[in-house]
Order: sequence, then structure tokens, then C-alpha cells
Amino acid sequence: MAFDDGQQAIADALAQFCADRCDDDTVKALAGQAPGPLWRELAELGVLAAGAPGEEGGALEVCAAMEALGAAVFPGPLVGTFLALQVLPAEERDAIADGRRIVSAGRGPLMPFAPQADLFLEIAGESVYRATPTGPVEAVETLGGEPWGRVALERGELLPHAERGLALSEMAAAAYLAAAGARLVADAAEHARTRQQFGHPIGEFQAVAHPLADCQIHLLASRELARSAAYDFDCSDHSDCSDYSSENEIPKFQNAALIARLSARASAVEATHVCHQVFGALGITTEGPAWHVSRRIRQLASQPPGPEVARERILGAIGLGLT
Amino acid sequence: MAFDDGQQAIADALAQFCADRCDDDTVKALAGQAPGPLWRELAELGVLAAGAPGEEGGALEVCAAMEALGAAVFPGPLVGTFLALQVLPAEERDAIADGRRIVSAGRGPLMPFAPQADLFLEIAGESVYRATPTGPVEAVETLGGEPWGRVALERGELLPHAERGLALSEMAAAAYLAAAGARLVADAAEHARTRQQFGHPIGEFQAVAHPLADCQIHLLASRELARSAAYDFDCSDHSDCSDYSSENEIPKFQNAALIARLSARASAVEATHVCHQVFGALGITTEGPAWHVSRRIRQLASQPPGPEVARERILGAIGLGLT
Amino acid sequence: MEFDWSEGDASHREEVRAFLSEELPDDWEEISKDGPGGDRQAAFSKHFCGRMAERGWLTQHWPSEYGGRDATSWRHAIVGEEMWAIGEPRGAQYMNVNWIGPAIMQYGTEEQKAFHLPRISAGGVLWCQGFSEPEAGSDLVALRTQALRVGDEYVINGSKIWTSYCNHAEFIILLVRTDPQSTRHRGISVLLVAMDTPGIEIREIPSVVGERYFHEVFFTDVHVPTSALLGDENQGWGVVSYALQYERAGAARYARAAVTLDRLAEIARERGLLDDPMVVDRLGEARALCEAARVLSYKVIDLRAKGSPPTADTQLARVLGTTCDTAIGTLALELMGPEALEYGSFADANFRLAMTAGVAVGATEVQLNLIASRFLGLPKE
Amino acid sequence: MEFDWSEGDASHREEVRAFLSEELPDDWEEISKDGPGGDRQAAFSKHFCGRMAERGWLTQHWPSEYGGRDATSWRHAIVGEEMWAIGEPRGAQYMNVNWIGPAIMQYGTEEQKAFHLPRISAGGVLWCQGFSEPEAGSDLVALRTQALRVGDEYVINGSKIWTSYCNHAEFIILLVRTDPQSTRHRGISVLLVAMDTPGIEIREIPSVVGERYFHEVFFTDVHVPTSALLGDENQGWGVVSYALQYERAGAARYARAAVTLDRLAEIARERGLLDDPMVVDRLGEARALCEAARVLSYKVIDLRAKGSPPTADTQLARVLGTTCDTAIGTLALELMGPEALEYGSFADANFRLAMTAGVAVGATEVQLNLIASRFLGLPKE
Repeated sequence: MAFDDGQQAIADALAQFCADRCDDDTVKALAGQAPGPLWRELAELGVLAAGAPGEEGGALEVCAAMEALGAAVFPGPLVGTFLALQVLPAEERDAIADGRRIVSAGRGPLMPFAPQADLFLEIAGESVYRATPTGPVEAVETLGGEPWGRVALERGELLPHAERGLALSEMAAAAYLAAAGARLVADAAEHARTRQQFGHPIGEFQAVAHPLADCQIHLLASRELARSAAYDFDCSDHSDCSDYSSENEIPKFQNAALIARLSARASAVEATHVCHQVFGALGITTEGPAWHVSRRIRQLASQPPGPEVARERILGAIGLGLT
Repeated sequence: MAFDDGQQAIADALAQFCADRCDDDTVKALAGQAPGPLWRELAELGVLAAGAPGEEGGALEVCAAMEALGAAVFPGPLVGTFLALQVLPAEERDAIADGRRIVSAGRGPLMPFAPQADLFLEIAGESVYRATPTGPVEAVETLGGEPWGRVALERGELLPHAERGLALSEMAAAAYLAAAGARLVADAAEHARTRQQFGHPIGEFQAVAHPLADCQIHLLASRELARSAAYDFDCSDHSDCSDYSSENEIPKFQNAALIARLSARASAVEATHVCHQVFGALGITTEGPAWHVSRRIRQLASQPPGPEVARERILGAIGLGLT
Repeated sequence: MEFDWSEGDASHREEVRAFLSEELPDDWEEISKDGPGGDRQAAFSKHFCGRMAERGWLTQHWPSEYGGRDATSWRHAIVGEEMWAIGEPRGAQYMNVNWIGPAIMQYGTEEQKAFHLPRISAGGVLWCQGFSEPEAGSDLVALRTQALRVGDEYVINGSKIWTSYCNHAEFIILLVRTDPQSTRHRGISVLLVAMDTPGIEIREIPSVVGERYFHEVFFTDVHVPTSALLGDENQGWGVVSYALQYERAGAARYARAAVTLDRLAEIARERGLLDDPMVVDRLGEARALCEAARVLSYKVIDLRAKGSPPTADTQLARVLGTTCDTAIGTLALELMGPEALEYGSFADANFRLAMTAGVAVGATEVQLNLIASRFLGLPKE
Repeated sequence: MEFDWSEGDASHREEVRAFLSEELPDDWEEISKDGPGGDRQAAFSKHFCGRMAERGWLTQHWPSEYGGRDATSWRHAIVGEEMWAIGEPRGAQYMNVNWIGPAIMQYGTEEQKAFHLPRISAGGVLWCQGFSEPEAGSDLVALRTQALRVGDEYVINGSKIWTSYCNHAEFIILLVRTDPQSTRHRGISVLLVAMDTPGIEIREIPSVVGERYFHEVFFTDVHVPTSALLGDENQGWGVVSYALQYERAGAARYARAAVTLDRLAEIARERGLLDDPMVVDRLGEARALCEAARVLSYKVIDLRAKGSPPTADTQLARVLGTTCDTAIGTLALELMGPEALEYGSFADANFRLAMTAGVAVGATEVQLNLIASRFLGLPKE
């Protein structure tokens, strides 16, 4: 599945933006930092706005953007932002899409980007609530280099369109994870082509090459599944799309997003294992080529919606198949 | 850990017995057959009797025997027999140890060797009961080539020493599985040394060699764990053995048997996957070098005590470690 | 976005399903138990493929001049999915329509095309594929079977192995060495040989995956006319490469796997196993694998629909299809506990079938080598 | 059966535990947080090893002539298990007593033995190991650092990388090429060099696994006397192979892993995760892995106790120890969910540590090659 010209243009433009403004050194330097000027620059490109209902763009545009951002392991509360743009009323969206307001979406009490957040969303099962801190936010340094916080939340208003918000954010996470994983594999392959041991580039050894090839397969499939989930999401807005699984109780876009997330999560985490093996000691230096990528993958892979939600939805989706 | 001379003599004698009386063709021919003359010949060697309490021998002798029998994938109700010899009263043991009475031990309603069984033992959690069929035994052909049966059972007397019986039979299964797996790996390695593809023996390819090496490691460790479990079992009869985990509620021999079984089960099943890849199409012919081994592994790996019992015991054992 | 099922595709799927529910007898499950090589399924497939041919569906993706309808690859893929999902009532004929026919179309003489293509398109002829040899498995070009040219005939000597369905086949597409001095890729040719030619003998190799699955085929002084040659003499490697590209993405294994998974989930539900989160997780992972395999297959079909030459994407789809089959076969065995051990049970049958996944179409190892080299630029050993 | 802990072994373990609970300060967990390379743990280890030496335990397995007590390898293994389990209060000195000292014993001159062994045995000296180079990782013999003989000195130029603990070390056991014309295994020598020799510079490489874990060490015209040579000139490969055999089974990683697993199980229990059969299964699998690694390590110790030369069993134990560490690190991360992401948390710290398991001591790949060749007779590429 290929993007159309407009979507491809988004991906290309963002790849260029990341090359200019967010290279590896920047990513490393920004680890643990609050979303700052770079986040607002991204927002000004209209990337976040594409995730709001009724705006220019849609899920495929978000998907194209997330692939470019994932390949650059661009930091920031991307996933929570896409959730928020679907569930919050129109009048609140601009400040979020502009990068002025920071969203923390999670299950609590450990919340992503909580120290900087202007707005808290609590995910409980398939529901999303507004939430208010009832005490101070205790900053927490994370494995993934994201600034999280521990905070007690009081649950507020139940928000509408949670199923769309969760699906969009899951699809977005899947696209990002698949791209970050693929980039890690590409870098590891480059290393394997040049690193000599025992008189050969290590990429000649099947013990190195085959696991990388296996990762590549799963990551490409995950990318396709994310694109396909984005397509289904956009389709669900229109009546002219065929939806041969429409007999099912659960909308196709929800299942597709779940499947994409499961697949991307598994394949990106597997890629971190494999690539760290390939990089050896280099991989566990903070200056090295792998850590800033693999830590982000680890972080995103652990983010909600977590296994409980996935499980419930799997139970619903189990009979899907082709029939 | 090496066997002492007596134990090694058992292993050697049984290896010779299997070479003479139970080669691969015999094993293939006996698939699906009831225990017959060969079973009684084995019994006459005193192999089964070694598993009875107070007899000559003990768990290490059983372990040595099971390693030899596993390497030859010797057929018959070995595991259930060792269970029975521990839980049944002395006056019933001779007929079982002599091979005259066939034991079917399982959770029901699908019971191993049921069509031929003279005696049924029902395993329920950590307990073992005598059981009586309440109807006819419906013969069931199995994936593993063992003659099983579907039969309704009425639960009878609760038998004593279930913990010893289950531990001995688990250790026996572990020793057999580890040996059968190791034999499969050795055969696959032999194939990999001789089979040429792309101008090289396939064993030169790391994609072939490394998974085999990995299996070898785990199988050797499983063998050691089975031996170690057997040692603990025998020790538990004497007071002169050190037992640095004796503070735990669960006897060391029980944990050791469980660990050995978990390890052997996982490593032998993994060996079937890996070796079938190495053998390719040869592996899925019934005439070929792998199927009669891998089907037996599959069968034994699925036999009770199953995951529920294992889980309960793991919960008990979890705090074991070195402390 | 370039891909979606069109309206027509969706209704075609419905038509195919309606056709299947009409044509498949009540005892279809019993008939198909032993696989496409079984006597009953083989016999049924001739009738069934005839009925498909009547509707114009059997080779609808072929050009109309060869008995097709110029349908898109997507239409044909829909048929493939539906057929595989239900246990392949076309029997071995999926090979005819997927790659043997197309290879004849590409490389055949006018005479060969005129003779073979209408027969395949009509659904009444069975082919088998004589590629592998005892010493030439994944490494096909190590083949030794010789066809020496003597006047206007070839005289074939040698043997093939793992030949599926050949007990029922009228023809074999046969890979032979026509230049006895040659090695590796050079000097190989492809012959189209009638299976009733004197000198051909078949031995069944009993397999764990069902009746008549594997055979050895022995060729002893088998004489065939030189007109049996497909493509140019000694240039057969090009022919076989072309066919293999189609073969490797030919089978919608993921469709079968998805149906198996649905049944497995149903059984798990009946047994109350769905309370166990581990079971649900495993089912979810397996579902994600099926969908991943499906989506990669769609990439391949998309290329084909656009008339682009096959790419290494075919390998990706193939490896993932295998992974998926194996994962579900293993899951079936684990979920069913000792019940899975019953011979012929749902879990047992699927596990046995899954065992062949990595074997049937080229070793995964070779495909991973290719992927490492084409996608990741890794050097070859 | 040849193996069991003797009565004395069991009571020795009790003694060691009592000693540990007496000697380790209340803030030991805090001290040991950054690993043996951290400043606090390094400083503590000098005090601690001195206390061990007072008891005669630090090098009890050494011969009495070199400051040991002729204790069995089992006794020393007990110490190793207990030390590793609690976070290695010996700091980097486990290297001294496990393999650097033994290598000096085996290959050293009388002068070297007299100078170095009592110092190691007394617990007050730290060594580091200068083997790896940027272009010579698993493939050590690709090393380029040169030591040219000039009169009665060697002049060293080059650099080492991934050198652990060298910031605190007084000495380095250094692998150099003394014959500049040589390649591979030939022409390599081992030097014992004081770290305060002029021309040695250290750069820390920030790592994900704790403070001062990795360094680069640069040698610029470093002059050392020829008496620094350990073993014969150009015969250093024998020396390093001897040391590596001890190194590779030196660390009782399984003991640490088992303790980690116990804590993980405890946390899982507190959180009610043990109701989930998947969690219990995974814990059980991990426990079986730990025990498997332990039992293979015991085989190696058993050989050593009998004075047999090290065998390829060492590789088995090593690979399984790594597998075990990785499995438990991953499990910790999965079980803890988002909580695991907290920097410095139990799961995070263990995961980071586990990441080094496969890296620290020779690549697993190389070890699998060895096992395939020695145990399975598979041909080398």
C-alpha cells in the first residue's frame, strides 16, 4: 500500500524537517526534556492538526507523519495528542494542535509528560475521562528518556468518541513503532556491512543476517497494517468504502488499529533485541547508534492502552477473520 | 554430574538392550501397539522395579534407565508405571514391576494406554486416586503413536505418597525427554554434516548450526537437572544429605523434579521444531529419521501432571532460589 | 491510497462464497481430510474445477485469448483466499492456474499453448511439478536428472522426489539437465511430459500430513518428443524462476490460518479457556501474524495487478505465511492439551499441516538470505 | 554421584552469609546501585576485600604458597554465588581472584608472582583487563595495539576499549602485538602494566548500565620494562586463552538472576499478578532457566575441582547464563508495565544490566560456533 501524493509529501517534508531540526544528537540531547520549541515547530507544520476530526487530512496523513517521525525517533507526546484531538470538543483542539497545550494521557498514577501537562486524560478500559490532579506532580525520569510524572488524579467528565480517539492513537503508535524499528534495523544492517570480525563483515554471518531479515519482514508488515488501519479509520467516515467485515459488532477500524499496534509493538521490541546483539557494546553506550532509538521503542511499547484493553478487544475481534 | 558405576552400568546395559531389541524400525513398527513382549522383556531386566520404594536402586537408577530408553524412544507406559510403584501398596507392585499389569495414569477422560490397562490412576492436582472405568474404553489413536483411550472413570481410594510418586514420574519424564531430544539433535547434526546444498554441508550454515547448538545447551542442562532431581529424591530418604533449601515448605525433591520437567519439556519440544527444520521434507515422512522421535516427545510433553499442577507448585517454589 | 477492494471485488467474494456453499457437498470436511493428494479430494476437484470453469472463474485472471477473462489479480486473489480458507476444493489445480499455466503462456510455443491452456482453463486436467531431487532440495540447480537429445527426442533418466499429487496427474512440468557437461544454473531445461509415458514409475512416500502427499517419481529411458521443451534448451532456469515467483505467493495460507484460528478461538471459548489472559494474548498475537501475512501478500498481488515484475516482496510474504502457519499449529497443540494428541483431531491435523509449511516451498533459510541481501544490503557469504 | 555440597560447604555458605550481613552497610543497595565501576562501590570494595582477606577467604582456592588456603573450587564457587547474589561487594576484584591472579600464577616469573600475588590476595589492589579494541571485539586477535621492544623496554602505542573499572585500577593486564609483522594469533604478548605509567589516558564512555562502566584507554609512547611481560614474548595468545577460560565461567550470573527472579515474584505477588497463569508460567520458565544455568556452571566447577583442564562445557554455561539474564530482564520489564519505565526502578535497572549480559564476555555467536563444532561435530564455515 502506497501513500497518495499528498500523504507522501507529508512524509517527505517531515523527513526533511527531522533531518534539519532533529538529528540523532538533538534526540539524545532532548532526552528527559519537556516538550519545547521543537514540539511547537512541529505543531506549526500542521502535523498534529491532521489528527482532528473534520480538519484537513485524516488518519492516513497522521500515519504518513508518524512514519517520518518514528524513523527520526522524534520526541514528544504525539500519541496522547492524537487521542485528545479526537475526544475533546472543537474549541479546545486548536491550542493542542498548535503545540501550546501539552496533553498527558494514560492510566495513572504514572503519566507521560505529566510535569509539563496542561491537560490530563485518564484511559480506563475503552473509556477516556478528563482528569484533574489532586496533588503535586512528582517528576519521574524514565527508561525511555521521556519526562513522566507520578500524580494522583480525580476522574472528571466522560469524553465522547473514545473508540475513535483510542484507535487513532493506537494506529499512530503503530506507525511510529514500525518506522523506529525499521530505522534501527537499517542502522544495524549498515553496521553489519562495515564491521569486520574474523576477517569478514559480520553481516555475512547468518547468525547476524537472518534475525535482521526476520525483523525486517515483521516491521514491513506492521507498517502495512498501520497504513491499512489508517485507511479503515478514514473510510469509517465515508459511506463509499467497502467494509466486508461490517457484519461484526466492532467497527473494522478499531480491530485494524489493535492488530496494527500488537504487530508493531511485538516487531519493534524484537528489533531492539536483535539490533542490540548486532551492535554489541556500542549499543549500550549512551553515545552510540542504538540506545536513543531502542529506549524510545521500549517506552512507546509499554504505553497504554495496555494489555487489558487489548485483551478485551481481542475477545471481541476473535471471530473476525475473512468471514 | 556423572552416574556412579552401578548407575552407568544400567544405562550402558539398557543402551545395548535397545540397540539389540528396539532399533528405529522396531519403534516405528510398534507405533500404536499395546505394550507387548518387549515391555515385559524390559521389566524382566528389573528396570521398572528400581522405581519402587525400598527396592534395590532408586531414583538415580531410574534416571540412568530413562536416559537410555529416551535415547532409543523406547515405547510403553514408563512414566505412569513409576508413579504407580510409589503410590501403590507393596503387594501390588510386583505385578507392575514385572510388566504383567499395565498402568494408565492421567487426568481423564483421555487416558494413556487405556485399552490395555489393568489399573487406572487418576491424577487430580497433587493427589492420586485409584479409579475404575464406568464404561467401555474407546480406543484413540494418537499423534504420538501411543494407544490411548477415552474412558469415564469413577474415583476411588486416595493413595498415599502422591508427592513422591509424582516427583519420581516427573523426573523420569524429564530424563527421557532430555535424552530423546539430545538424540534427535545428534541425528540432525549428522544429517547437517552430510547433506550438501549450495556446495556445502548445510551444517556450515549458522542458520542450521546455531539453533542446534542452542538446543544442545538446553538439553544438556535438562539432563543435569533431571539427574540432580533424582539425587534429591534419593537424598530425601536419608538424613546424611545436605539440603540447604530445607527451610522451604516444599520438599526440595519436589521442586527439583518440577524444574527438571519444565526444562526438559521446553528444550525437547524446541528440539523437535529445530530438527524438523534441519531435516526438511525428510522429517515429515513416516519412514524418515525424525518423526518417530518427535512424535514421542510431543506426546510425553503433553502428558500430566500438566500446567495447572506445575503452576501451583511454581507458586510454592517461587521463593526458593539460593536463599 | 492505491489499494482497496472495489465494489465489484466485494460482490465477487460474495458470489464465490455462494458458489462454494452450493457446490461443496455435506461431507466436504470428510472428503478434504486427507488433503488435495487424497483420492476423494482429487476426484472431486475435477468435477469442482469444471464447475468453476463453466462460470469462467477458474482462470479468470488469464488473458481472454487463453481462456481467461482478463480479470484483475485481485479477483483471482479473492478466489484463492476463499478456496484456501475452506480447504482448497480445486485440489492440485491451484498449481495449474497459478503458475504452470502462466509459465506456458510466457514461454510456450503456439502449439503448446493451444494444447495445454484450454485444458487447464477447462478444469479437467491435473499437473504436478517435478523440480526437487534427493540431492537438490532448496538448492534446485544441483539437479541430476538428465534428458539427452537423441534425434527429435529427449531420453530422460533420473528421479524426482517430494512430488505432490503426481499419482493423479496427467502431466508433469519437469526440470532436467539437457547439457550433461553443465553445472548449476546452466544447461537446465524444462519439459512438459505426460505422466503416462512409458518408463515413469511412482512410489508413494508415507507422510505425516495426509494421504498421497509425497512421492518419488523415477524416469527410466523415458522418451519424449523435443516438442515437449518449454522455452529454449538449456535456458530452463529462467522458466523455473518465473514459475517460482508465482508459486511462492500462490497459496493464501494466511486465509486458511485465519479460519483455523477462528475455530481454535471458538473451541477455546467453549472450554472456558478465554478466562486465561495468556490464551487471549496468544490468540491476539496469532491474529496479528495472520493479518501481517495477509497484508504482505496483498503487496505482491498489487504489483501483479499493475503488471510489475515480481520483487523480493514475494519472499517476505512467503516467510511470514510460514511463520503464521507454524505459530497457529503450535498454538493449537498447546491450547488443546492432551486432547490435541488424538490422531485426526482438529489440533493434530493442523499441527501436522503446519509442519509442512516451511518445507513445501523452498527453505526459509534461503529466503532469509535473499531478504538480508535485497532489503538490507547485507553481503553474501 | 560425584557432586554434592559437603557438610563443610554448607556451613561455609552460612559463614559467608553471616559475614555479609555483618559487613555490608545499611546503605549497601544505594552504594551498589551504579555497579562495581561506581566510585562508592569501588572504594567500598577495597575495605571489604581487605576484610575478606583477613578471614583468608578472598583467595582461599589459591595454593597456600601464593596466599591461598588450597580450598576446593566448590568453596570458592560458594563465595562467588553469595557475592554475585548480593551485588558483588568485591567490586572489580572478582577479576583479580578469578583469573588475573591464576594467570600470573601459571605464567608469571618468580618476581612477578612475589610482587603481584600477595597484593591481590590481601584485597587492596584493583586490576582491569585491556583486551578489546575498536576493531577487535569478539575477534580479539585482530588487535592493533603495539608494544615495540626498545632495549630493555617496551614502548606501547594504541588504544583499548570497553575497559571496565579502569578508572580505579592500579594495574592492567594488557594484550599487545609485540611482532608488528605478525597477524592473528601469532606475535601477541601480555604485559602487566601499572595504570599510573606516563602516557596512559582514560576516557569514560557513558553507558546505559551505570556509572564508569566503560572506558577507552589510550596508550601514547608508554614505556614499560621488559619485566612486565607475562609469559613468553609473542606467545601471549596462550596466556589470554588460559585467562579467558576462567573468565567465562567466573561470574555466577545465575545466582544474581535467581535473586532478581525471587524479588520479581514477590513484587508480582504484591500486585496480585500471580492470579494470571501466564505470569506464573513465565516465572516458572525463568526459574527453570536459572537452575539450568546453575547446574551447567556446577559441571565446570566440578572439572576445576578435579584439576581437569577447562572444556567446552564452559561455553555452554556461559551461553545459558546470558540467556537467563536476558530472559529475566525482559520479564521484569513486561511484568511491571509502565512502572518498569521509571529510571532506576527495579525492573529498569535489571533490564539495563541484562542488556550487557551478551556483550560483556565474548559474543554469543562465537560461543555457539564453538558448541556446534565441539559438541555436534558440525563443520566450520
